[in-house]
Amino acid sequence: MSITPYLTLAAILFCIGLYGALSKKNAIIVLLSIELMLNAVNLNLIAFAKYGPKPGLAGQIFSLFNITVAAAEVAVGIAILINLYRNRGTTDVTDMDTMKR
Amino acid sequence: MANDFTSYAWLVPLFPLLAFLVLIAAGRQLREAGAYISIVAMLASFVLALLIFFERLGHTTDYTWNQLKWLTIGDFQLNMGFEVTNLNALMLVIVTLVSLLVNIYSKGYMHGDERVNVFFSYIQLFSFAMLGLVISVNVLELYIFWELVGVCSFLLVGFWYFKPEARAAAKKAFIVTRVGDVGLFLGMLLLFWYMPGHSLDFSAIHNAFSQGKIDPSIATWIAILVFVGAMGKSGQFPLHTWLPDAMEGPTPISALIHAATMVAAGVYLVARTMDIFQASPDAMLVVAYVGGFTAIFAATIGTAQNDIKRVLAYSTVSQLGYMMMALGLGAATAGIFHLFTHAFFKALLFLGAGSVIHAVHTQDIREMGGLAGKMKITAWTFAIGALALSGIVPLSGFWSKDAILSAAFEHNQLLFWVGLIAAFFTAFYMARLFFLVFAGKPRSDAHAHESPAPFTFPLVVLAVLAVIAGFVFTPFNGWLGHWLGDHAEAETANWTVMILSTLAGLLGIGLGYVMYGKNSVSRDIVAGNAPWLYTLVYRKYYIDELYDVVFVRGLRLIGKAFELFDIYIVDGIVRLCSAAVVGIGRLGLRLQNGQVQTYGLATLLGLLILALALAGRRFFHLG
Amino acid sequence: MDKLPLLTLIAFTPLLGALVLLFVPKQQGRLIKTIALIATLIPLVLAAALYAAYQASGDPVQFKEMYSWIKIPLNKEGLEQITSFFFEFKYNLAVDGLSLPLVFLTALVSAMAALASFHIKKRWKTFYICFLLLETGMFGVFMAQDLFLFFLFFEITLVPMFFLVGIWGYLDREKAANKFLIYNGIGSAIMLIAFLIIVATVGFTMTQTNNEVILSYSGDIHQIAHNLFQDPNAFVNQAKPNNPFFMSDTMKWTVFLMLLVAFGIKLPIFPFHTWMLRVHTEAPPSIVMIHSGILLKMGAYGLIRFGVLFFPAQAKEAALLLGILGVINILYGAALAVVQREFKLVLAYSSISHMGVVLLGLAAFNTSGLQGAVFQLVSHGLISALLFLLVGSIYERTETTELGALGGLAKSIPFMSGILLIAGMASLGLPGLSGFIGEFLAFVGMFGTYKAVAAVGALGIILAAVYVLRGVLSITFGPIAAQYAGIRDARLVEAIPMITLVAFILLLGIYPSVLSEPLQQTISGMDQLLHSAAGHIGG
Amino acid sequence: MMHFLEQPFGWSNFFVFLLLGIVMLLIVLGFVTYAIYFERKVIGWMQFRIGPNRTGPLGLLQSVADVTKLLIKEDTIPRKAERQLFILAPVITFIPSFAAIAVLPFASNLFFADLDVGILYYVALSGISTIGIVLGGWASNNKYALLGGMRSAAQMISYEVPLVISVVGIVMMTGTLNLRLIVEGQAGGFWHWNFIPQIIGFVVFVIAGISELNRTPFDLPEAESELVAGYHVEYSGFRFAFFMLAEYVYVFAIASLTTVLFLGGWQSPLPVLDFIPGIILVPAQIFVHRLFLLLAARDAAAHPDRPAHGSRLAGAAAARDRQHFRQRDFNGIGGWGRMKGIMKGLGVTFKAMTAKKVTYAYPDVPLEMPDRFRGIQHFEPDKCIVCNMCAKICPTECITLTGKPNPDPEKKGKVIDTYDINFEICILCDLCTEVCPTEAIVMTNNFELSTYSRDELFKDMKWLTDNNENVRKENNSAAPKGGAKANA
Amino acid sequence: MLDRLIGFLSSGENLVFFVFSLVAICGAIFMISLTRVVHMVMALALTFLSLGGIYITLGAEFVGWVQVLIYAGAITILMIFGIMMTRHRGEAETEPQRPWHNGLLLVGAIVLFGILFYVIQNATITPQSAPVDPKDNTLQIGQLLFNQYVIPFEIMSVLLTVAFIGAIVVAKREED
Repeated sequence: MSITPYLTLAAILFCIGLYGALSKKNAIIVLLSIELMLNAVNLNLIAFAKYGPKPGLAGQIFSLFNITVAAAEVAVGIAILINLYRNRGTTDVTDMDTMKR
Repeated sequence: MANDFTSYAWLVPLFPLLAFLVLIAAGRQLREAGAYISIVAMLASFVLALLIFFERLGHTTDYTWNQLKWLTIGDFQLNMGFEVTNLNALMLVIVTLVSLLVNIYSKGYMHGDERVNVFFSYIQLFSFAMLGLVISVNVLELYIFWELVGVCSFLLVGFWYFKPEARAAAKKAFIVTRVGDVGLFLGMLLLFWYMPGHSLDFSAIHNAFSQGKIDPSIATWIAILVFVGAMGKSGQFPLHTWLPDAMEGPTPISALIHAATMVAAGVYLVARTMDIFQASPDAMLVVAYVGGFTAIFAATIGTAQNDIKRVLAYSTVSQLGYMMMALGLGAATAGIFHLFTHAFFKALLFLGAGSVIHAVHTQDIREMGGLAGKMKITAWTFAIGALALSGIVPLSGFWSKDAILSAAFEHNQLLFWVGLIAAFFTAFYMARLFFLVFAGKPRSDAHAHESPAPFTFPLVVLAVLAVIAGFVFTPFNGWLGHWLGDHAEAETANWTVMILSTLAGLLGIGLGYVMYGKNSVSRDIVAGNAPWLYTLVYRKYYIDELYDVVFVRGLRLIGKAFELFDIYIVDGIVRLCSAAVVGIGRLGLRLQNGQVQTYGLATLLGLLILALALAGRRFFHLG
Repeated sequence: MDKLPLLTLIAFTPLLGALVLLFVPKQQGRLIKTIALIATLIPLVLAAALYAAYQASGDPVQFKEMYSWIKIPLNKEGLEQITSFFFEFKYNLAVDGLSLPLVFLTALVSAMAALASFHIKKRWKTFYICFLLLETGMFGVFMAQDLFLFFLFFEITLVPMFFLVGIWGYLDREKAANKFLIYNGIGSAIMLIAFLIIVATVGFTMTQTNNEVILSYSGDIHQIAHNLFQDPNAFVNQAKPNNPFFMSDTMKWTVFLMLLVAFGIKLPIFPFHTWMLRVHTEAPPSIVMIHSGILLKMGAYGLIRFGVLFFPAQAKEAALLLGILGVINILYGAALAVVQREFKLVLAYSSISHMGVVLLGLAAFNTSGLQGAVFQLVSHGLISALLFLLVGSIYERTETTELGALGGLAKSIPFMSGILLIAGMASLGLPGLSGFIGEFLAFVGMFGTYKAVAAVGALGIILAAVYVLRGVLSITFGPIAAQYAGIRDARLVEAIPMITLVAFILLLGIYPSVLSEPLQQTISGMDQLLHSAAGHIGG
Repeated sequence: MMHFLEQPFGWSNFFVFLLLGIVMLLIVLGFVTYAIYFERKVIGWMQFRIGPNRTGPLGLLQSVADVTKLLIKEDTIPRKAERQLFILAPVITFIPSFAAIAVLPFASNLFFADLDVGILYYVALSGISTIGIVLGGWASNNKYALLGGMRSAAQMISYEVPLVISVVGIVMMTGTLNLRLIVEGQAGGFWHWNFIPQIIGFVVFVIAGISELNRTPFDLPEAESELVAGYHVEYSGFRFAFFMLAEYVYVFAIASLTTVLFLGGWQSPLPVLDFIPGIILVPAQIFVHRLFLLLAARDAAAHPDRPAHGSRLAGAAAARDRQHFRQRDFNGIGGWGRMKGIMKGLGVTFKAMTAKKVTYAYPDVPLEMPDRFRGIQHFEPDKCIVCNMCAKICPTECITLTGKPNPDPEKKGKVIDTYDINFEICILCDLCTEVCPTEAIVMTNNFELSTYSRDELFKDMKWLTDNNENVRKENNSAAPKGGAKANA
Repeated sequence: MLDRLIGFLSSGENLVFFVFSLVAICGAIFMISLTRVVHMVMALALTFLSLGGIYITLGAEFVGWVQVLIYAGAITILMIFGIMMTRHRGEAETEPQRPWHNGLLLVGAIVLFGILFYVIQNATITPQSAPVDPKDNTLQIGQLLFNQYVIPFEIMSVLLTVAFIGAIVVAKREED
C-alpha cells in the first residue's frame, strides 16, 4: 500500500481546513479548521513514518510533538477568544478588524 | 561740386529724426512751439532735397555710401549706408514737399487737440522713415524703414485711440501691411541666398539681374514676393482693405500717408527693383493685371461711397492700380510720372476735403451741399484737383494718365480698355463728389465758413503744382524719362489715346453733372432698377466680410481648437498619469480592510501564483 | 584684470548678498530691498566689465578658472599599469562667445527684476534670499564648463524658483509650483543620466608622465569635446567590442535624444510646455521676468552647448525634426496666443512661439542660424522681461490682466502704454528693435537649409503681429473703463528698469554687431565643428 | 482467547468474537443490575433501613423492574431540544464505556484485546464519554441540564488527570501499558500486588475513580437540591437507562481496572490458593472492592455543604460533621484534623450498619401507632346501651344510631339496632369513645380510609364491628365508668 | 479506474483505510457545511476519531490513541466549552455575505489541492529500508522520546506549562 492515498487524504483535509479557516465567520470554527489542518499535517507525518524514504519512528515522535503544540494552541486560542468575547461581545471574525487603516 | 550736397543726403532724414526726438522728450512743455519745430525741420530737409535734386539734374551716375558695418554673419559682412539716384532724388523732393505742406496744414487742423505734439512727433518719425526708405542702399535697410513706415501709419491712424473704430482700423492697417511685409521678407531671404556673395545692395541686384546671373524661376519667385510686399503697402487688390479703413486717422495723415507718400512706397519699390521684374516676364504680367484690375475694381466702389474721405481713398487705390499697371507694362517712367503728379493733386483733394470736414464737422457727403459759395478757395482748389484727377487736358493728371494709357495701348489692348473705363469711372465719381459737396443748396444747417490761412495756403500751392507738374514728362518733352535713365520708351504722341481719354473724362464729368449737378437724371438709376448691384458695390463687394470670416474667424477657430487640444490632450495626459497612480494606490488600499481572512486569502493566492510560476517553468520555457 | 577671479565674483556676489540679508531683521523692508538691489547691481557692473574685457579675436574661451574640487579614487583592480585612477569633480568656470551675452543678460534682467520686485507685499526677506540664490544658480549655469557643475547650478535654480512661485504667486500657486518642480525634476533627471553616460564613456583624461600613468574621469566639456572629435583612428574611436571609451552610434543617438527631451522640457518644446503656462500665469510678474527671461534660455543654451556641440552628426540628422518642432512651436504658440483672454497667457504662448524661432535657428546648422538663435535668446530675454515688468505694474494698479476688463489705459498711464507698445513692437519683430535681428538671422539661416520649413515658419511673423496687437491694443487703446481712470503712471522705481530695457532693445536693434562681434569666434568654431562632423551644408 | 486473536481475521473468527461480545454484554448487564440493587441495599442499611425488598424475594428483582419500567416508559424529547444531539448523546456516552471493557483481562487467557497500550486505550475512551454527557446537557435545552453536564464534564476531566498519573507508577514498575502483563507482574502472594508498593497511587486511583464516576462524595452533578438530576434531567425512558447503564458500566470498569492494576487481577492472594481459577477471584475481588468503594465513598468525606444522598440520619451526622468541618476549615487547621472527622463519621456509619433497621413492611405489617393514636372506630354492639351520648357529643353529627328493645325479654333497656358513622365528615376527634360509658365504641390504629367513591364512606354497624384489628389498648385512662366491665 | 478501485479495496487494510478516510472527509465536509456550531464540533470529533483509526492502521498505535485521547477527548470538549462560554446570536451562518471572498477562496483551495495532488501523484517515494515492525510501538517510542528527542520533549513540557498558565491568566474573569 503506497503512500499516495494517505497524502491525498491529508491534502484533501488540509484544503478543507484551509477553506474553513479563511471563510468561516465564527472564531471557534476557525480554530477548529486550523485543528483540522494540523491533523492533516499529522497524518502526513505518520504516513511518511511508515512508507517514507526512511521509515522510522521519527515521524511518530514528531506527530506527538505536533499534537502537544496543537493542544497548547487550542487552549490559548479559546482563552483569547473568551477574553475577546467578554470585551467585544462578539465572536464574529469579521468584526475583529481593528487593524484596519 | 558734383556731389557735395548729395554726400549730405543722409541729413535729409536726420532732421525729422531730431525733431521727433525733441518733440518726444519735451512734448508736453512745448505746447505751441512743437508745430513750428516740426515745420522748420521739414523745411530744412525740403531745401536740402531741392538742392540735391538740382545738383542731380545734370548727371545720372548714382552716389552710394555703405561703410556702416552693421552685422557680421560668419564670413559675410552686412553694411548699411545711403544711396542717391535720380529716382531717389525725385522721391526725396516729393516726400519732403508734401510732408512740409501737411505739417503747415495740420498746425491749423489739429489746433484744438491736447496731444498735438505727439501728433507732430509721429509725423516727423514718419517722414524720417519715408526718407530713410527712399535713400536706403540695400533691400534689408529698405525693409527696416519699410516696417518703420508701417508702424508710423499704425500710430497715426490710431492717433485718436479712444475711438474703437480707430483702434480696429490701426490694427487692421498694420496686420494687412504686415502680411505684405512677410512677402517682401521672404523675397529678401531668397535674394540673400541666391545673390552672389549674399549682397543685398541695389547696385549688386541691378548688375546680377541685368546680366541674368539668377535663373528665371528664382527671379520670378523673388519678383512675385517683392510685388506681394508692394501690394501690401500700396493697397493693391487682395490687400487693399486696410486703406479705406485707415481714413479713421486725422485728414492730414490721410493726405500725407494714404495719398502721397507711403502708398507710393510700393510703387517706388517695384520701380527700384525693376531689374528683378524685367528678369521675369510673367511677373511683369502679374503686376500689370493686378494693377489693372485694382484700378477698375476700386473705381467702381468709389462711385457708391457716401463718405468723402472713403471716395478719395478708393480713388487712390484705383490710381495706384494705374501705376502698378504701368510698371507691369514696362513703362517705369510713366508709372513714376503718374506717382509724381498723383501725389500733388491727391494731397490737394484730401486737404480740401479736410477743410470741408473742418467746416461742416461731418464726413458724409449727403449732408453737405452748396459750399462753393461759402468756401471760395477750397472749392476752386478742389475743382482743379478733381479735374486733374479726371485727366482733363492741361492738367498734370491728363499727361500722366495718357502716358500710362499709351503704354497700355502699345503693349496690351485689354489693359488699355480697362484703363479707359476706369478713367471714365474716376471722372464720374469725382464729378459726383464735387457737385454733391459744393453745388446745389446746403443740406445741413452748419454755417460753413472758409478755413483760415494755414488751410488755404497749402491748397493753393498744391493746386499750382497740380497744374504745372504735368509738363515734366509729356509726349512732346520726355525729359523725365531720360533723367531717370530709362530710355527704353520712345516718346511718340499717340493722339488716339489722348482723344479717347479726354472723351472718357468729359463723358464722366457730364454724367456726374447731369445726375448730381442739375439732378435732371434721378440719382438712383442704378440703385432703383438694380438694387443688388448698388448694395454690392456699396458694400465693397463684401471683401471685408470675406476676409473677416476666412481669416479672423478662421484663425480664432484654429486657436480655439488648439486650445482645447492643449488643455484636454497635452494637459490631459499629464493629469491622466497622476490619476493612474492615485487609482492604483486606492486599489491597494481596499485590500487593507483589517480582516485577517482577507490577508490569509491574499497570502494563499500569492503562494499559488508563486508555485505555479515555479512549477510552470518546466512546462512552458519563458525566458 | 585677468588675475581677478571675475567669474566667481559675478556668480557668487548674489549669494553673498543673500548671506548678508540673513542678518537683516525681517521688518525693515526698505533696507532689505536696497541690499538686494546692490547685490544684483554689482554683478551687472562686473558683467559689463566682463563684456568689455572679452577679446573678440583669439581663443573664444576666456576668463578660465579651474580648481580641482573633489577627487574620488576608483578601484584599480584589473588596471595594473595605471598608477592613479580617480574621478575628479572640477570647479571649472569660463566664458565664451555663446555664454557671455547670456551672462550679461542674466545680470541685467535680474537687476531689473530686483527693481520690479519692490511691489512684493509679503515676506521680503525670504523672497530676496530665494531671488539672489536663483540668480547665483543662473550665473553658474552659463559659466559652468563642467557637466556636473552645470547640473549642480541647474538644480540650484529649481529650488528657489519653486518657493518663489509657490509662496508669492497668485491663486493656485501651489499647483503651478508643484507642476513646475515635477516637470523640471524629470527633465533634470534625464539630463543627469545623459551626462553620466557621456562622462562614463568619453569623459576621461589619460596623462602619461615618465613613470606614472594617470587616468581620471571628469565632466570637463573641453576634454569631452576633445575626446569626441579627436582623430578618428585614435584608440578611443575604435569600435572594438568592449572598448569602454567608445560611444557607439546608437548610444550617441540615445544620449542626444535624452538631452533633447531634457532641454526640451526646459525650453518648452511643444508637448512639454503645459507647466510653463501655469508658471507664467501664477508666478509673481517679477519672477516671471526672470523665468521667461533667463530660465527658458538655459534650456536653449544647454541644447546648443551639449546637444549640438557634442553630437553634431546626430544633430545634423535630426535637423529636420528640430526644424519641424520649431515650426510647431511657432505656429501652435501663436495660434493659441490669439485666442487667450488673459494677457499673461498671451505672453506665455508668445514665449513658446519665440522659442520656436530659436529652435528654427538652431536647426539651420549654419553660422547665421546659430547666430540668429543666440540673438533671439538675448532679445527675447530682454523683451519678455520688459513685457512682464509692464504686466506687473499694470496688475499692481488694476488688479487684473484680463483683456476684456482692461482698455484705454493710454489715457491714464501714457508712459507705460508707450513702453508697452514699444515692447509689443519689439516682440512682433519690428526692424530697428532687437526682436527683428534674431528672427531675421534665424530665418535667413533656416532658408539656407530647409526653404519650405522657413516659409511656413514665416507665417508665425504674421500671427505674432495679430496676437501682440490684439493684446497690446485691447489694453492701451479703446475707451477707458471708469475704475481705471484714476490710476497713477509709472513711478521712478518702475520707470528705470523699463527705460534701461528699452534702451538695450533699441541698442541691439539698431547696432547688432555689439553682440555679434564676440559671437563670431565661437560661432565660427561651432561652424567648423558642424561642417567637419556633418559634411558640408548647402548654401 | 489468545489463540483467537492470532488467527487471521475471517468471517468465522468474526462471529466468535461477536458471540463473546454478546456474552460479555450480558455479564456486564447482569453485574450492572445487581450492582444497582446491591448499592441501594447498602445505602439503605446505612440509613437504618433495609433497602428494596418488595420486588421479588428480598427485592432482588428491584433493578430488573426498574429497567423494564424504563424500557416501557415513553421516552419524551423536549420540543425545543436539539433532536439529533439529544438522541446521539446517550449513545456517545454508552459506547466508549462498553468498549473500555475490552481491554480488561479476567483470566490469564480470558480477555478481549491484548493491546500494548491498554491503559491509554481505557483513558482515551473514557474521555469520549465525557463528550456524550456534555452534549446531553447541552442538547436538552435546559439550563440546569447544561450546568449539570458542564459540571460533570469538568469534574470527570479534572479527575482523569490524577487517575492517569497514579497509573504511571505501575506502568513504570511493570514497564508496559499492557494490562495482561501488569497482572502477570503481580503473581505470587498478595504482597506482590501492586497496591503495596504503589499505596499512594492506589489511594489516588481510588479517589479519582470515585470522582470519575460522580459517586457520592463527588456526585455534585446530581446534587438534587440544585440541579435536580444533573445532565439527564430531561431524559426519560430508555435513553435514561442508557445513561445509567453507562455509569454503572464505568463502575464495573473502574472496579475491575483497580483489581487488575493494584489487586493482582486474577492472581490469588496466597500462593496456596493459586489453584482457584483466576476467573472466580476476579469477581470476588471486584465485589470486595465494590463494597469498600461504596463504604468509603458514602461516608469518607460527607460532602461539606449538603446532606448525603437521601439519608437523613447520615445527614444529621454529616450536618454535625459539617459544622465541625466548617469551623475547622474556617480556622484553617485542615490536614489531620479533617482526617479525624472522617474516621468518626466512618464509625457512625458502621454503628448504623449494625443497628436495627427502622424499615417496616407497612402494607403487610401494620404500623404500630403511638398509644393514644386516634384511628377508625371499632364498635361492639353488645356493649352498647343505646344511651345516644356519642351521637349527641359528635361535633360534626356524623353518628346516627337506632335502638330496638332488647330481644331478650328479661333484660331491660334497648339493644342497638343500626349504628352508622359518616366518615366523610368524621374528624376522628375521639370524643365519642371518651363519652361512651361502656366503651362500646373504641378507636383502632387503622387509618386507611381511601375509597373510590363517596358513599362507601358511610360505614354500617357490621363494618365497624369487623374492624377489630389493632384495637387501641390505652383507650382512656379513667376506669370504666358506670357498671360496664373493663374489656378483657 | 473502477478496477483499480476494486483492487484497492480488496485487501482488508485498504478497506479499513477507505472507510476511515471516507468518514474523515465527510466529517470535514460536514464541519464546513453545517450551520449549527455544536453539530460542526461533533462532525470534527468524528473526523478526529477516524484519523486516530487511520494512525492505528499505519502502525502508530500509541499516537493513534493519544490522538483520540487529546483531540477527540480534550480539544473537542474545550471547543464545546468555548461554544457554551460565548453566546451565539444568529445560529445560522449567513453565508453569501462575502461572495467574492469565498468564491476566490474556493478557487484557491481547489488549485492548491490540484498542485498538491499533482505533486503527490508524480512523486515516487521508495522506502530505502525495511518498514519498522509495529510490535510494542509504545516501548520504542518511549525509548526514542527519552534518548534522542529528550530536548524537544523538555521544551514541550515548558511549552505546555506556559500555555496553560497563559490560558488561565487570559481567560480569568477579573471580578476580584
